[in-house]
Amino acid sequence: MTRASDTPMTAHRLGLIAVAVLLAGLVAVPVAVGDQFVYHIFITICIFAALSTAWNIVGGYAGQLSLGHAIFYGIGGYAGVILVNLGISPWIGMFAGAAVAVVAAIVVSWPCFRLHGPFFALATIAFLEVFRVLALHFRELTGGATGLMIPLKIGWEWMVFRERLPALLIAFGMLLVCLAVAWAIRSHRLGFYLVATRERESAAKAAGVGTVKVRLMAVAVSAALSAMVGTFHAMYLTFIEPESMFSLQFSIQIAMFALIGGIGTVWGPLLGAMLLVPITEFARGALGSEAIGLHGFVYGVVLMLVVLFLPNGIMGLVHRFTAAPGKTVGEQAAPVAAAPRSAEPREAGREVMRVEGLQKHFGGLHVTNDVGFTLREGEILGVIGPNGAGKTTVFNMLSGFLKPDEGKVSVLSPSGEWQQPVTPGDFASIGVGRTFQIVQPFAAMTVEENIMVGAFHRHPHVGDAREAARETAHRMGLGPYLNAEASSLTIGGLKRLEVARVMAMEPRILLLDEVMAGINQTDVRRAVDLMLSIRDTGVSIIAIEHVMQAVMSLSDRVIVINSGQIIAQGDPHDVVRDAHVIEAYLGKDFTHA
Amino acid sequence: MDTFLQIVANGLMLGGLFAIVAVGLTLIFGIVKVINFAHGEFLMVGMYLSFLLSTGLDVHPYLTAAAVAPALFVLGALTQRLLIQPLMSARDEHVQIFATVGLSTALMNLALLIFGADIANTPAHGVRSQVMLGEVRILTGQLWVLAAAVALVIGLQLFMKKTRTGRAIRATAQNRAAARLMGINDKFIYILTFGIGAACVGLGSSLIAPLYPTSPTIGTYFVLIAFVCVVLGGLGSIPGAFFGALVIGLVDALSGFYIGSDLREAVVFTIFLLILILKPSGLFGTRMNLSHVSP
Amino acid sequence: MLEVKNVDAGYGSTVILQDVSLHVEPGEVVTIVGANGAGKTTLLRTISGLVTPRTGSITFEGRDITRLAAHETVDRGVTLIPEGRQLFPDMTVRDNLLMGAYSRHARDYQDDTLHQVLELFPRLRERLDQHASSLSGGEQQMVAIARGMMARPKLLMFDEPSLGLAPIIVAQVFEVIAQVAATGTTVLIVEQNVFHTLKAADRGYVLENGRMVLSDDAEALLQNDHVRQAYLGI
Amino acid sequence: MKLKSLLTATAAAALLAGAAHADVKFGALYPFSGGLALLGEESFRGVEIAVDEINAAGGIKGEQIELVRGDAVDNNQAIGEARRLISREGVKAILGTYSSSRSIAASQVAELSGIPYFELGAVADEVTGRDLQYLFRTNPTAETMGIMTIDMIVDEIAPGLGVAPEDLVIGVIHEDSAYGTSVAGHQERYGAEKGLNIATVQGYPTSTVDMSSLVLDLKDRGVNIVLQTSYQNDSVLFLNQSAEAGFEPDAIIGGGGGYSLTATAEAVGDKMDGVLDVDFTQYAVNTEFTPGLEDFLAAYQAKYGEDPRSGHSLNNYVGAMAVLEGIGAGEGFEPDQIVAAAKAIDIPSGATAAGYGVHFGEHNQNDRAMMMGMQWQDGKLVTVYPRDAAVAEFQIGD
Repeated sequence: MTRASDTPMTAHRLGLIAVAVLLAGLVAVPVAVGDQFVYHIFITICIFAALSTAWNIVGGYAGQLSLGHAIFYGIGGYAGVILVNLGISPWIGMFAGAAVAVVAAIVVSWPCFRLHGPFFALATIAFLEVFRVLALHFRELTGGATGLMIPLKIGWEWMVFRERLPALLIAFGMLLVCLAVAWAIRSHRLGFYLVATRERESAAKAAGVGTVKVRLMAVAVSAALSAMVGTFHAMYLTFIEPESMFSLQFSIQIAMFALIGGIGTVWGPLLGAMLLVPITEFARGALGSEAIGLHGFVYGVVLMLVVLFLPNGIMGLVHRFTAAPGKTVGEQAAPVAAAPRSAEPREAGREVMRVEGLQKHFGGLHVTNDVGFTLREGEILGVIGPNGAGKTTVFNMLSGFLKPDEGKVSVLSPSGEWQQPVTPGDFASIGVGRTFQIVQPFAAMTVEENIMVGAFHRHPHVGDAREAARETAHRMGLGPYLNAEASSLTIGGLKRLEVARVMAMEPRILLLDEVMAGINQTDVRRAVDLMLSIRDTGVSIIAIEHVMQAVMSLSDRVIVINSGQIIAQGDPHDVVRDAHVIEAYLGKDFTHA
Repeated sequence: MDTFLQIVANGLMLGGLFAIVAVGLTLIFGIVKVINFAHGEFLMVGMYLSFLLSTGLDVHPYLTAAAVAPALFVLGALTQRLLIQPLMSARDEHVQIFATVGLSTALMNLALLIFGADIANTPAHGVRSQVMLGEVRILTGQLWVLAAAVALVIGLQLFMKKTRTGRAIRATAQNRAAARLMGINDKFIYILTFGIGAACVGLGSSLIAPLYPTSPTIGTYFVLIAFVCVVLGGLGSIPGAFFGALVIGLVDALSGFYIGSDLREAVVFTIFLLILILKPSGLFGTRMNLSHVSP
Repeated sequence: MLEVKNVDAGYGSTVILQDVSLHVEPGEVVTIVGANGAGKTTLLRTISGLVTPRTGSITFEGRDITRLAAHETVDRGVTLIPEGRQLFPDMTVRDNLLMGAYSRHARDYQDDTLHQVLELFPRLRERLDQHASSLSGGEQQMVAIARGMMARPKLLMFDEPSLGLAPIIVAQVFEVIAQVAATGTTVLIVEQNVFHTLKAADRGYVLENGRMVLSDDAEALLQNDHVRQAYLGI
Repeated sequence: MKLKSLLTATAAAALLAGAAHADVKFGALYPFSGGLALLGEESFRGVEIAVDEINAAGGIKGEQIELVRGDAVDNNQAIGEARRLISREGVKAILGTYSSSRSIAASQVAELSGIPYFELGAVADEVTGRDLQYLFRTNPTAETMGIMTIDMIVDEIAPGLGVAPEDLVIGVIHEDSAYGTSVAGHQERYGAEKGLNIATVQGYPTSTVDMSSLVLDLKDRGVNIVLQTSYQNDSVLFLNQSAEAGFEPDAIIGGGGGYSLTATAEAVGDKMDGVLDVDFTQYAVNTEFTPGLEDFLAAYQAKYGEDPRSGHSLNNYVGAMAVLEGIGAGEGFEPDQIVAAAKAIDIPSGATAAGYGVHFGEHNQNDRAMMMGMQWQDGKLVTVYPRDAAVAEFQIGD
């Protein structure tokens, strides 16, 4: 245990030292060499690394492949140059540019969030083309195709210098800012939420993540940073034109540095730019004058080879060599036995959820027909019914994932008022947590991080959330696997992780969708005990189950759904004797068995 | 009125041109589910092949299709086998996009290396002569392109509906796992589809070559427009891509005249964005293949 | 006929099946029962070649099929009717059925097989030109079974054939399975509906948590205490 | 620490290696790769021939000239290469650049470093419009081109057609990059000054595949003189689609680019006949007005084994000759000495191979630079304007 946690710590520290050395080198090398051209290369590295790092917040963390990021870079550049020509310092201009870029980012991204993968990429390309054409068209503002120049006013105030060091320092400073922001996002709640949203949007919603909101925040931050770098680069170039500021080629390049470095990692874009910019420059020098097109050809071929043989980028390679020897997660420990059930008969609590007349149609199919029931505080309500009877559909309506055609779901808020939540976020914040029948782990996160996504709901600070997540993990028997990737768990482990994530939200009403399925008999018994102990803390539970043994011993009441209708409800032992239930659920012949 | 009719005719002809490029793209995009950024470069390669063959052998460029389409089929099949297939299982679908971007860059620069930046002229062999429909003038070459696009769409539809292989392609697109259980070799189907998509653009390039001067960058303009047509028509729908292309051709021609030729691209891409955002299944969309769009 | 020996399998780094063995003899109806997530579907996917086992071997009619791709397994005469039907929604019923006869050994008999299959499912004859997605759940399951039979399988595997169907339809499905078995086709069924499937089967296996825990005659399993308690709720 | 010293050593070695032979170094900054490479390379050849000629004659101030190439493939790269030439190679001045935007970006660097920059080929007004101390331009500009086009209409075309200039309906179309936009802007402005009727000014993307709507628009407006500033692909498209739409203006005047290239003429066939063109001096010109042109052609043939692909090499040659000889006549190679020498250059019109003289006036722009008016006659681009450089008569009207 100590060794396992030691190794990554050391590797982590070594990694930080390596990054610090690399960053120091970005300034030290040009200063030591003292050559203008070397300065230029290193300034270019800083600029690309900064842009790529900013891109990575959207393209990597949020997983939205933007190929139009030059929009924001261009806006920053134009804002800076236009304002300089009006006599306003670029130090102010860059914030103006950032502000405009944030507005543009929200306008561009809001309608595109329904789009994923290639469609999102195409949409961003289209936006970029529109911006470029408009920049060409509105000459009064942008100077049209002939572009805009800045007056050569020298000095810090204008970001224009005769010597190169100040420009390098500014570029380096911007890179540090971008890296710091990227690092801060990744290691705080927003970063967890972004990755969770990228991995499983529905599970993130269920964990109370405002998925649209966090993505918009990511886009806004990324756009603002890109715009600020754009302002500086425009000052450095002293001349801008639509062709180079709103260039698809440039956008692709920014994304490519991140890809080659390691998409979604904090340091990947930096590594990508540090490796590729010098190679590109020298390759251009060596090959560019040999024959027209040779350099571009080699560049294209190298890009294909990198994608084929290094799909996880340099960071993937780094991880392969530094990661602790892969632990195979075999049998997971069972959940710790819960406290014995209190012998006292519990009093039926007050009502906490009212479900009235739910109707839902899919096309011509009537999947939910007039479903209504109530749930009391500290009660376990079992829901059974054949596969396809519509149980999960009901669950989706109880958690905001589906809107009922008719009927309503009311939940008693902690302050004692009846409310009717609408979105998954509403349900989460009023205290309704749910699991999914098909487990939805955030595959790229560790077990601990998975649970933290839930824990953030109550504990906005990383430390507290981590603490809460660990505690929940131990309670759920996941303690030994905190640092394992979620994808390495067995099905049983994943089921428990699913429950742990919801438990970490500290819900008042818990919706469990077949959490017992696929776990062995001993574990079922322990899981039953665990659920009872959860119930005894005052949490109300609605559980869809197939494992009859569990249903019988767990439920205070049982609802049987068949073909979208409630056909029986009441005491579990009475319900299984109900003739309708036996016929519908167990089959007619069952009675003769 | 005459001018208007002429613009409409020009738009339809332009649509035919876009269609013959877009049909292959919609196959690849819709069935293999890969954005092929190198599609424009496939067109460019085809046009250079047409140019070389028709000037070298002194034959009509249309005849070169017999060699160009199979050559492009091989290029497409190799692309799928060597570049896309190894990435099919990659966790991140982004890498496929970058792979095709790399291919596009490499092909474009290869052409620059071999042919230089100068334009190459495929002899027109009479396809630039005109047909008059009333007051409306149309190029015979453009009519042939449109006719070929219609024939291609009908031919592909028949192929997809009536042949065993065509059905296998559709089945693979609709449900890959089930298709494998039917004994369909899905990898082979993808290679085949990519090849057919590339062969379509190969056929197109032989028809386009005598109409337009060939240059290494000719594909870049076509490919973005072709994506617009494909999305407009509904991903993977062959007739959809055709009608999408006609719509875009008309929009392009009309906006070029009534709005201004510098803004026509902006108009086309704005329409594209509206479709993507409001009706991502496309104007003529079927229900299939929208796995990339969440509800 | 089919022999699965000590198979481990899973997805990515997730292990689902551990040391699973089973055998099926010609003409038998064998069932594998177990809870949701026990690994039943993975087992069928492994046999049919959609999942490649990490260790262990699978032989069919004495020939090793452990590492064959799915389409090659179909050629050998092993067909899986997948969970949730998995029809081709935008194709007609006829085209769906014809896809079933895609494999090389079934192609040449396509028309004959279609005729035979339609004898077995007369309802489908009226539906031949409808899109598969327009059918009811029960009809879709019939199409899925018919499509499976179009491959002229020697071994036909069913994954949860009763899933999402009304009880009366479930009964029909099992009748059809019995008819299929009567034609001499060997049948392997995976089901949650333990009672029905054990009634229909000759032998059964119980899969729990990725491991085989029981194997016996179907009758015996129905009387088994563990089975009765865990799966029948009595 | 090790890495740093290693890098320093490598950089120093490179510096030494570069500095080994040459007596005096000049930078040649052109787009050698990427989309502009064809004419970038062509421009560079002119400079190369000029340097060969000067070196053969003993160099300048007794020293041989070495050209160091820099590849200005995009703006950021232009800046980087300018820095490399200045700091690593220690060039005394930079010659370039063909592309206006690269020139603007790179010359800012030179200005800040205090190194003279001689522009020999880029036409945008902004190059000299910035009033830089160390930047000089020998070649004619977009403004020259715009003015010349309009003058040609007023002086030759209108009389040739037998109508008053203000009765002509003029359509200005241009590709939408800096080049087309700025030329078109001057045509519009100067045309209005001359009282011409300019019916429309329209830009379009260079990469366009269809210009039929634009052609119809011109036809609809009754345009009879078309001014097009374009590259190759769009020149071909316009000429083809005009003919196909039955649009037959009385005159088409191209602005350099595609209109000066033989490949364009081959692409459109006899539609090119009679088309006019305003551009840098080309080769079918009255050599009495352009002394040294034949020698240049011979030198070009000898060095590259083919005929020049465009007039870019000639103009860069003329500019480089004037500048380098001017520097040779000056005090030395310090920046201020070079600037002083450049300002002293005074070559009269009709004394260079391009016909125009060299004298840096306001903003350090060569105020004697001029373009030529040309016409495609029988498959050849021949000079027709101004009259003293002409080798053929205007063919206009019937």
